[in-house]
Amino acid sequence: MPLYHDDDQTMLADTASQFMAEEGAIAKQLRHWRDRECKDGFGHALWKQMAEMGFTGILVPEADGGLGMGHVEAGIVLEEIGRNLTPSPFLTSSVIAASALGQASDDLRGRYLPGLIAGDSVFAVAIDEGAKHRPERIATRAEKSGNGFRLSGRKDFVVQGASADMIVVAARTSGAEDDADGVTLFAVPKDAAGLDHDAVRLVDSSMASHLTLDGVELDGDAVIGEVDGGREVLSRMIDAGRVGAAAEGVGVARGAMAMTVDYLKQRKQFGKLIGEFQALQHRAAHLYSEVEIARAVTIKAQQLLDAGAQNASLMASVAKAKVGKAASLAVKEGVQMHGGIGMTDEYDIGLYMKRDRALAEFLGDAHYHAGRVAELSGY
Amino acid sequence: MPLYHDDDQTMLADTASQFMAEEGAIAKQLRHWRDRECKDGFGHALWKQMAEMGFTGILVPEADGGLGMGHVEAGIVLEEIGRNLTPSPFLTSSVIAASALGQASDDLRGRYLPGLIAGDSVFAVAIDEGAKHRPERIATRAEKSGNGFRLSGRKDFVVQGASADMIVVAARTSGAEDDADGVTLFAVPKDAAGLDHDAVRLVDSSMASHLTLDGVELDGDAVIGEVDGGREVLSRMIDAGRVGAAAEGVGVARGAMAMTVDYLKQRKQFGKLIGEFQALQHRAAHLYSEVEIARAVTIKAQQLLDAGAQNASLMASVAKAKVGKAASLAVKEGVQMHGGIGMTDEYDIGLYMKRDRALAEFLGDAHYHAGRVAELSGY
Amino acid sequence: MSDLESFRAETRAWLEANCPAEMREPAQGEDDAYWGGRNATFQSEAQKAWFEACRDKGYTVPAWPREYGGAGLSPPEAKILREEMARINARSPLSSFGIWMLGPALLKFGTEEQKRKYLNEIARGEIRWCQGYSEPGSGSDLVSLQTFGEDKGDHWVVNGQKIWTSYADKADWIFCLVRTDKTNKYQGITFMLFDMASPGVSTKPILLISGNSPFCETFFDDVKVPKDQFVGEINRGWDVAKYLLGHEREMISGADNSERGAGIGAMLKRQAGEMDPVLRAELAMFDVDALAFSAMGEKFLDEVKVGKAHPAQPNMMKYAGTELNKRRHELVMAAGGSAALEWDSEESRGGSAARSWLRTKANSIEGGTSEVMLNVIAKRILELPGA
Amino acid sequence: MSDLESFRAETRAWLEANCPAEMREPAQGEDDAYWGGRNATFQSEAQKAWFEACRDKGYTVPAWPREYGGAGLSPPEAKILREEMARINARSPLSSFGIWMLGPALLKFGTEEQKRKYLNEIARGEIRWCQGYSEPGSGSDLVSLQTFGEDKGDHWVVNGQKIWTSYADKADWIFCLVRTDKTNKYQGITFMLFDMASPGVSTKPILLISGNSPFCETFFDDVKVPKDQFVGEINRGWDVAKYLLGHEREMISGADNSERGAGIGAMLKRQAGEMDPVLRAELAMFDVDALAFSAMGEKFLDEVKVGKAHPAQPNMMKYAGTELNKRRHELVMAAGGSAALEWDSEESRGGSAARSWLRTKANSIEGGTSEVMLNVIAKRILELPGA
Repeated sequence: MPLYHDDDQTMLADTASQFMAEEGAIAKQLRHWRDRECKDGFGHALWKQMAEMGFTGILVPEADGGLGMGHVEAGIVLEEIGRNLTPSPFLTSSVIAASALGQASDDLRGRYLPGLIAGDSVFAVAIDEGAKHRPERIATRAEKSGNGFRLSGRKDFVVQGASADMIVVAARTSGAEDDADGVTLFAVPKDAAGLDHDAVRLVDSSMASHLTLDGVELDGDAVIGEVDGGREVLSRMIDAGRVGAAAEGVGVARGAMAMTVDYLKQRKQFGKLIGEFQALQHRAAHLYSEVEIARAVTIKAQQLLDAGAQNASLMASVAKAKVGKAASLAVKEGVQMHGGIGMTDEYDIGLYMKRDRALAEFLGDAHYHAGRVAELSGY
Repeated sequence: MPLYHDDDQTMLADTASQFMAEEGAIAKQLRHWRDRECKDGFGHALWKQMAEMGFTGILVPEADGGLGMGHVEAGIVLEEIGRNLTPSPFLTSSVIAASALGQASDDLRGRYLPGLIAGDSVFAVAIDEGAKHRPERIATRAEKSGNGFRLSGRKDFVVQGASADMIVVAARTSGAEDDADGVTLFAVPKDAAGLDHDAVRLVDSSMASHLTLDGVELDGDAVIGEVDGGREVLSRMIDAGRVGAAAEGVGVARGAMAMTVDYLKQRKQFGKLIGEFQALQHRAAHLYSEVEIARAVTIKAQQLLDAGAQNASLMASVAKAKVGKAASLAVKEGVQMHGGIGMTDEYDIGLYMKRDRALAEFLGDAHYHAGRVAELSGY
Repeated sequence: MSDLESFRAETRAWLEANCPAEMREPAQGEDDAYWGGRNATFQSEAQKAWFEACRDKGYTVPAWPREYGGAGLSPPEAKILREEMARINARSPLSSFGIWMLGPALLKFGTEEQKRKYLNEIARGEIRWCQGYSEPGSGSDLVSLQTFGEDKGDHWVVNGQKIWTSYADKADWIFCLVRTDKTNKYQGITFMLFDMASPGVSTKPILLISGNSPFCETFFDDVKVPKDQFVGEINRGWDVAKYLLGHEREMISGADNSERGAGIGAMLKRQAGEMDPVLRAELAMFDVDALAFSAMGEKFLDEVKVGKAHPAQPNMMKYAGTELNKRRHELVMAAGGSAALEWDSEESRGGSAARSWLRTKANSIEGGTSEVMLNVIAKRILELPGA
Repeated sequence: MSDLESFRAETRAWLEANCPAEMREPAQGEDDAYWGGRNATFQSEAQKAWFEACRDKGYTVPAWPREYGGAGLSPPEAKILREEMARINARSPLSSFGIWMLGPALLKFGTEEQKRKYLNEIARGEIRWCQGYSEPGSGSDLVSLQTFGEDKGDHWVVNGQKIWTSYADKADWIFCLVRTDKTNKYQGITFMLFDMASPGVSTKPILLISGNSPFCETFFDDVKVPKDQFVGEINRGWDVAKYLLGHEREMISGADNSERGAGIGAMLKRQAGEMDPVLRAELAMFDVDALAFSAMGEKFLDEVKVGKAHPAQPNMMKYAGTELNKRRHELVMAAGGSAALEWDSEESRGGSAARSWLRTKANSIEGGTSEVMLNVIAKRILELPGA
């Protein structure tokens, strides 16, 4: 498959680009909800609009009422989300949770997917335990209890957890903390007794929860995939999330870069447009190169994921790491090249820096993923 | 103590600078011996001249006939050596081996120091076993044999080993390969039976040996320091060598930078001096900043070493690592900014790149020392 | 006992007697500082007592002459006072742009009358000053400033806008660069002084990406400034400004050296427990740079003391120090993970990690951008052509 | 069977019959290539047989028209031939700057007569060409070249010096940029062709920091060049040169993509055994960049095929690819430690690691420096002002 968008994908990109630039614009969404200290961190109306566009069910099989598209297409939407810093439940609900639900029973799919597709439901995922992403280790326990399970533990960085109608929780049904086996995924409804959210606002104005599961009782049919055999579903879900976050990061990087290059063409100092200064030109050109490369490997990872290729997981880490570095460079250069006004809340460039930081941390930062690339490569 | 050279040190620096620029110049020494494929890789006549200048015994106590100066002064000479890429036995003989001999018995001192001070003797040190510097591990064994010891093992990267009259060898008298204790230092004379050099030319035209010790018999009085307790002497000797190599590296960096800045002021392209291009100006200014910082921490490490301070060893690693990075940047920017002619053997800038590489590797590269800084800092 | 030894003994005794215990605790933030001025209030009795003791002794500005409100200390005496204050962790009795910036300018360029009036007011904490340099259109290119003072015989009428005026909303007076000749770029600027209560002056605080800030936008709308309220000569204010900029840059490059020079790997390991090996490697590389820069800071200050430092070296220190500090906070964020992302939770102390990280991004902009610093190094130290 | 399918079958059969087993082994170095020319000698019978078979079939230049010595293959056919040759690892039968550079220029700018003569000679490996572009004074600023051809009616007299002329000491003819009008910078250069055996031509090999090299300095001392030996128009040689430079940059940026795109951590770990953790981290970061660049290379080639790539994108590929390759070899040296420093020992295969490392330093200089690439990206892709 060639590493560029085919005609259908280009059409989708145009649609998504126009939609996000209009409906998902910074002033209309991010600043709007932020300045109102919205407890969700996003707007439900926009989510509903995204459903009308078909975006919400983009990865859901047609048999389940979705569009049955792939990660390339999801990535197209995410890149536009990133470019406009549009807060929405798309990444967690339509990419990550949807990926897990794709492996779920007919019953669970029937219970949750229609709400997702309609833009009525929001899902979250609870993976991390602690401040750094270490999915190899899961301590949250799910003990057999009657026909079902009883979950106890603590999860962190549950993005949009308190707004979610259902949370996909990774818990341990057997084995020790860092065993590969013995992990099981659960679909935990928001009203489950014993579920407690400590919701905090993050630097990018999004909301995330410290989630406490205090003996949360679930039926056996809340299990996604196999009991004790959830590692593979979990890995696939996480890979989907990483590649999705990478795509959004590419959008953040490109958005920040575009703003900055525009500024270089407008701002005058010392009687010249600052874009005439060669030192800035070279830095901008280097940045362009890094962002292009990050975008290429992200599309590559999307294609591999869609093809179910063996090296998809490796390439997901490469993409997450590369985008992490490139987008971080883009926002740092962006603020620096904007100078003083780049430091003000009034200008948008700082919002890119904030979003990049949160996104970089989500599902593993560049350090984590570079280390993972080394491990998967055998060194 | 202020972190700049006092009047005496400034005078020494002037003397050393003039001497090396005249007698140690690239055309006169490095290229001269290189183009003749000299088996020593340096000129004995220069070594004799350095003795006349008093340099050879700079670290040797006055009681032993030396100048009784410190690492700051040795560093002054080394910086000029580095700047002129002057091949000489100064670092291995007058800094590293002299540091070990400073801890040796009267007998050993009397046997070896006069020859060093007179510029008649050359010493080498045999520490590494394998291609990377890992002095924590020493496998070469010294077994009790009559009144003395019998040494067997293999050493690598023994700089000027085949030219040396005596080699300081670190061997294990007890314990396992990576035990801290059980190490003993020996002064091994060149004519010892069972000593075999496989001498190879390195990228910088210096010579180094793969040294085989095949049952080398030594008297008990060849021991430097205590039997089984050589780790401390070894560490001190290595620290002296690292700080010395850092000082030489600062000279290499400053020499390469000066050549490059000069070139920026002479070479025209596109109708301008290339030094007028802001992108190159900023890179040169950044380089200047890095080299200055590397120089500052090197002088700091010298002072700490002279003061016998507790953090001298940590700072030796900081200096070696920082100089490693700064000098590598200096030679890379040097070759790149020279463009095509920088790639030719005819121009000297490439010689700086070669020397930097060999020096960077000697007694641990920036990766090794950064890791050591982390370990010594407790993480 | 030498004079200096006895001065040290006296100083120690005076501090013992006059510096309240509370004033020997580390300050918790900028709010703990006393800034003086017409509307000043003290945070505590101790703060008031300490300020007043210092004011009366001339210790708010120990090295200034007595006639201007100082204690007239010689450089070695001033150093002893600093050392003795540091020994007991005594806080600074008075924070003031008057002391740090206007004062040095007046001492060099002011008339005797100006010195007597303004320096005494500053030393006694009676008037709080702010600085009006930057404008929206003139950041790095400060000399392109547009705020204009029209000559009306005995006064100017000033119109324009300043930005990044720290504490403009709290200051009593402003020292301000105003264009008074549109035909001469460098020799057409006057260093004016005027009351912030003058009609036509208004201020608006600037919200930064890191949150609230002391910075303001300051607007001048037909502000009348009497023709005798300037420093140096009319149209020669750029000389004063340049002098002060050098002063400021030196302050910034010297400041915080202790914090900036320290390694962070060990601290972050203690906080984070385990650590990704790649992050550990980056921290190790950072610590190498930080410890090396700390030696550089020491060397620089040693050299400054004896006049050995290159006059443009503060630019290099500012460049390297601020870039290092930005990297430091990137790594603190990385080690802190999702916990460091929190923006207003109690556990994160109101987003302290994230806000500090964002705030450091201004380090390489304020007081001369990194790009300007590199230009200056290229030109004045490396003497590159056309730089 | 479609035409292309049957072409593939035929080709496969032809290769089976004509490509000797020895010619299916990987080449060990540049010496294994056959470069043709007046003084050419074959390394082996197999090399001779393979070359002659290809020459006779037109397969030294399969896509060139038959009348110029090619096989006249259509683009899909040429692709099939490439694929089938790759499948059996068949070596290239003829290495030649005539094929890679002069040929494309003649095909675009040459007269019919020139095409018939020169292209056939190239295709048949009869004449070996070299390129005379760079001069000591004109590197990145190629158009400032000084080699001058004085108009003597029916011929020019050429004086000057070229540098970086690869294999000038082995070439029969040179294609060469010569100034023919000193008053017009861009429109005063002629793209000349002449015999290296002409009186007044001399060459001197250049020793690089990595050792021997194919590069030469080439001197012209009153060299007579007939006035009909040029390509394009007189004084319009810059158009031809620009066309070829674009061609070259694309070749360089596309070349070696497979090697450049691969990770190296695992390989170096196998060679080095244990590894410093900080080095491991740097390798991991490198591998991320290398694998990502490999995807970029794939994307670029895919886009080139369908005309979707930005015309200036080869500059970005060249910049990123060469900088990456330099970093790769820095890391190979670091992992290799003191063993990699060896310069001429047998164990080090004649200093292979060190020499390769040094050689890569030219990657970001030859074929357009990284600085020029960044200028072009800034100007043509980002459309920054005054770039």
